[in-house]
Amino acid sequence: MNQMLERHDTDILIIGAGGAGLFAVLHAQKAAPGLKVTIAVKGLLGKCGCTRMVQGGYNVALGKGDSVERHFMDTIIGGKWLPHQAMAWKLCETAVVRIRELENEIGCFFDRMPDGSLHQKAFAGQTFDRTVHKGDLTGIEIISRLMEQVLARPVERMEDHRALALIRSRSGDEIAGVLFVDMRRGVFRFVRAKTVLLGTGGGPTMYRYHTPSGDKSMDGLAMALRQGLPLRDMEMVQFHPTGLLGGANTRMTGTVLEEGLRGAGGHLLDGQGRRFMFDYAEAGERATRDIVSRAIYDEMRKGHTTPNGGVYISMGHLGPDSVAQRFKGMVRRCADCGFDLAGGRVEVVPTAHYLMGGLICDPDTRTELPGLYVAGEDAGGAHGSNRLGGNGVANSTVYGGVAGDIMAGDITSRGDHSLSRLREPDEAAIAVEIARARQPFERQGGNVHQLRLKLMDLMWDEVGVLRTGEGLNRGLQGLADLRAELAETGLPSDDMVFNITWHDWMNLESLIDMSEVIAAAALWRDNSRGAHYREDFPDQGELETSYFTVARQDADGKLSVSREPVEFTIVKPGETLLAGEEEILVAAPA
Amino acid sequence: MSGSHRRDGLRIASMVHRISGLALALFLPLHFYTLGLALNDAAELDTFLRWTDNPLVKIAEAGLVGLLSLHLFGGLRLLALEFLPWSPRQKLYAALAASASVFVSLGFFLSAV
Amino acid sequence: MIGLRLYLAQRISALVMAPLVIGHIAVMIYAVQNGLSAVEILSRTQGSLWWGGFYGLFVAAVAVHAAIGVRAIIYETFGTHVRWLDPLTWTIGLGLFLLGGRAVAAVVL
Amino acid sequence: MSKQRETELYRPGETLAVKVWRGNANGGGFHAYTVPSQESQTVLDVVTWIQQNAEPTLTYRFACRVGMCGSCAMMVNGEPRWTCRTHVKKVIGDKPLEIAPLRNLPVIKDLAADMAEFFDKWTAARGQFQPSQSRDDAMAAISPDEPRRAAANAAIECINCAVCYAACDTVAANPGYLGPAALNRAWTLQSDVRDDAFAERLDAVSAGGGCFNCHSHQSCMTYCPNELNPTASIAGLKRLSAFSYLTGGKSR
Ligand SMILES: Cc1cc2nc3c(=O)[nH]c(=O)nc-3n(C[C@H](O)[C@H](O)[C@H](O)COP(=O)(O)OP(=O)(O)OC[C@H]3O[C@@H](n4cnc5c(N)ncnc54)[C@H](O)[C@@H]3O)c2cc1C
Ligand code: HEM
Ligand code: SF4
Ligand code: F3S
Ligand code: FES
Repeated sequence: MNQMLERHDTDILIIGAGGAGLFAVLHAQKAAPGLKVTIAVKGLLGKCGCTRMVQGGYNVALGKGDSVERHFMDTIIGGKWLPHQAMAWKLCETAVVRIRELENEIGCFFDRMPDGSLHQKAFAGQTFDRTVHKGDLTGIEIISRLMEQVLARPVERMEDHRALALIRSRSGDEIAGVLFVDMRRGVFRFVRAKTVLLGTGGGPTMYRYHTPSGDKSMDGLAMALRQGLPLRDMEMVQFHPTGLLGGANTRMTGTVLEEGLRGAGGHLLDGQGRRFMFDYAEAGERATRDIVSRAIYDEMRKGHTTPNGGVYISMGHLGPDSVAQRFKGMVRRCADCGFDLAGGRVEVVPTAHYLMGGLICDPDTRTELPGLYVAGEDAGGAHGSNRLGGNGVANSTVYGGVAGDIMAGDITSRGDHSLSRLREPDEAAIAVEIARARQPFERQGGNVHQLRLKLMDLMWDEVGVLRTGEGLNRGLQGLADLRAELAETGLPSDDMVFNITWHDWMNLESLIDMSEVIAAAALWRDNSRGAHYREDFPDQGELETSYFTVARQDADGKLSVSREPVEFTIVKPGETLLAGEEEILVAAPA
Repeated sequence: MSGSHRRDGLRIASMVHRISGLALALFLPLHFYTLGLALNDAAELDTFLRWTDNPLVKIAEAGLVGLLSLHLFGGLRLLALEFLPWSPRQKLYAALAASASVFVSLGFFLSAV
Repeated sequence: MIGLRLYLAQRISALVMAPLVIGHIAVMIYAVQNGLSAVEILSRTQGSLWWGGFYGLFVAAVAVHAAIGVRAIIYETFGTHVRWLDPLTWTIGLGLFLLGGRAVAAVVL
Repeated sequence: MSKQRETELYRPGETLAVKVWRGNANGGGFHAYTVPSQESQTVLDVVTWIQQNAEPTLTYRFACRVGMCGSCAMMVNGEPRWTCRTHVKKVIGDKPLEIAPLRNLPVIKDLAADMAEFFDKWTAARGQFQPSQSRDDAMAAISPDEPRRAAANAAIECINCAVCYAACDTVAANPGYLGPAALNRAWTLQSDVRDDAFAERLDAVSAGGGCFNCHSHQSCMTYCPNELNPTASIAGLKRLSAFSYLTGGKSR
């Protein structure tokens, strides 16, 4: 088997080309121009991942009455006191620099006011209008500009390369490199690196309805889990209330219909055309994401559904022309796919959007495993139990940059660690991982796609928007069955060259692994916080004794979950940094 | 690329421009040659011109004038497109160029017969 | 392959030709009404500085314009090696210029 | 196609005849499939159905599913399109639906084209911002109505899907030509007052394969799914370079 393995070396290896990965490349290169930087990505550089799909925008406190403290407090309160406070602080503080970097150095141009100053819009859950944006296509602007910068630099690109496994050094004390498959050629490649960044961007695509891009299947976290590394807050899956529902057989299903539709006065109607949101919240359709998602999910469970099993969003009463003008992009998108958003009703469902949980790291992005770093949606902590709209892309760009600086620094500083040299890998581990990836070729029959549908239904029904202990246990049992079924499922062709169905198989494997972690963590949290709602424990629990869940896999592959207390290092429940706001306003740091 | 793609009006306009330009370029040496005949002997030119009295040749000549004006008006459209502020009415202009050329060559043909 | 200079030369020569072509077509329509004859043509043009200038400029412009135009077509149709392209353009341009010049001389001198 | 024909030919619940190009750099051909037709179905869904249910080794690209990433472009009945945003009823005809890899790019396998040269040209057109300021400076105050900014804004929402690149006959005939997308991006940068590489970029876009090769065919603007107008952007570049040359700015 080893003759099929190519070997390659680099200094800094970055996995993933979203906001986190691309920023890491640019910062690493700038911090240590002499080092070789390699970026590997499952698709094409700049054309996959979720950062590109950012619509709403980018949260950053830019003065004029806003402050880093205020942004921080919004983040903590939005995250229901679960965020890692030092990480949340660094996020808010560094975003101020990062946005200027994006504008002045990378070349993004965000929307302006008529006087030429930046336009910042309101976004749910925030006490200040601080969301910088480029129309409702902010992510395209950010990723296209970052992509161009990376393409123009002497950076090694490994596109259509899927990371399969993190490989430790012989001693097992550090990371030695990463095993990939070159998807185009169907060849395994082991890349040694002094430092490795995990930037594969989470992405809860194991739900029947989900928003993230098709390449995302939580591979990064699955790889980390297999190395015994700790994942936190994994029960925290954010659902967006209005995903498009076009039936089971279209990829359009699950994609986001923007939040502004509800804000502008759109109605949510059940299958009979009845407005139901006021049964659940005084604010009606304008209630927050989590409340609306739960209400819709509840209606759906009661069977008050539309033909495809969701509810309707209806905008027509606002005047089709005015809707078509205000929501041009959304209306066009719906029209392209055969739906009349401006005048008619469009079916919607809550849809899995973002994973707050992730790999545990320090505010410098270092993980427990020397040489391994993590940034973006793969990193846990900054958002706690809920992410503010607009904090996602801020998080990936801020921490991607931090990671680039730190990784370069850790290689060049001759400090106490040994990251300045390449390490020999554990060859046995490489062989095991290759065998694992080749498993499906050893078997016959089965349909990967049908299994994926089963997984998505199971997760939606048992580990979804509203959870119970019983349901979660059923979910765990179902996952075990699915795992067994997957192990029996093979591929009809043993051609490894650009074999999408093989990758579907591996995606499914990652997703089953991570689904189990989500379900197990959800079972451990016996209260309801932020995105996590237990019908059998509807209480949010005492804030002062807030804990977060930590999941780990031991050497035998057994999963265990524990709780750790949240450390209120900056602000405690009941306190605020904003007392006497006017006096203590700290100018945004330069 | 197969058929439907080529049916777009603007794409036809560019094909027409190219073909007319090429046809003109091929015709020119002939045109210059016959005029050059006058250098030796006006009579020779006349023999040629009498040949052109043939109605078929008249039609062909009108076609040639049509090509020239097609290329001219099409060329003017392109020059305007490249050097003047953008106007979204390109298909209209292309159609205008085509119809103007029809008029010109009809005009030529009618005066010739 | 068309660069800046060729592009400019082609567009400028086109601009120069636009009024000339209109003029030429107008004269043709007028002249052809009574049937074309060598005498008729020559009586108009012979010894006329004005017509000499008119057709002289026309020939110069068309030589430049058509040579560059045909060059583009040849390049894009046959993918001809760039090395051949320059001599080819010159040949077409000079050829047209000489032939045209001869014609102008014939009808004007 | 007329609405009437559309309703005649588009019959959800029945089946759809589809031909998909399969092969690799060494060649290939069309294979026929029968796909269930449904109410909500894009061309990408058709391709997906085939891969998931009939031809597991079929290769294609997609990511965002909503017209943001520009990965899913293919030739549909001979025209370049973003398949995730093309409803089947828009392209259905009396002949089988014909799906092939994007034109003007090398094919890797089946429907997946190799986009390397497309992005190489993007870089060669100097399609990246050159900063004149750093993160330590304040952000430039630029009104959206300022004419140069308005010009940049009109052309900026490109998703680098290469649909225009596939539509352009000049790209097909002239392999060195940078193509509409790269030049369109260069134009937005020439219109960006914050950029510091105006002269270098002007050189880059007026050199060998640059903007002067464009014959204003306008297929790029006809097919751009985002309704951008690369033709106008390229014309802008032609004017900029020509003007700069005539006024002694530079030559090449
Ligand atoms: C539809 C949508 C709208 C959103 N809107 C907003 C918003 O308005 N504001 C906001 O702040 N946030 C928003 N978010 C969230 C935001 O997109 C994410 O928080 C953020 O972009 C994550 O960045 P990232 O770099 O961590 O991951 P991504 O951008 O997802 O990048 C992950 C990268 O890793 C690659 N990868 C994955 N697996 C592998 C593997 N095995 N091997 C190699 N490479 C791999 C992927 O291909 C991709 O390139 C939105 C998300 C979605 C889906
Ligand atoms: C008798 C005279 C003419 C001849 C023989 C001629 C020939 C040609 C040829 C061969 C081409 C190349 C076509 C192509 O690349 O597809 C061309 C292009 C062009 N012509 Fe002419 N032409 C003539 C007159 C004119 C006139 C009078 C105008 C304008 C007003 C004009 C405007 C243009 C333009 C703008 C192009 C460039 C199109 C492109 O980018 O390819 N031409 N011409
Ligand atoms: S200009 Fe339009 S067609 Fe061309 S790459 Fe950009 S978005 Fe696609
Ligand atoms: S189609 Fe091609 S020729 Fe120019 S106008 Fe567009 S790039
Ligand atoms: S899949 Fe992203 S544009 Fe179609």
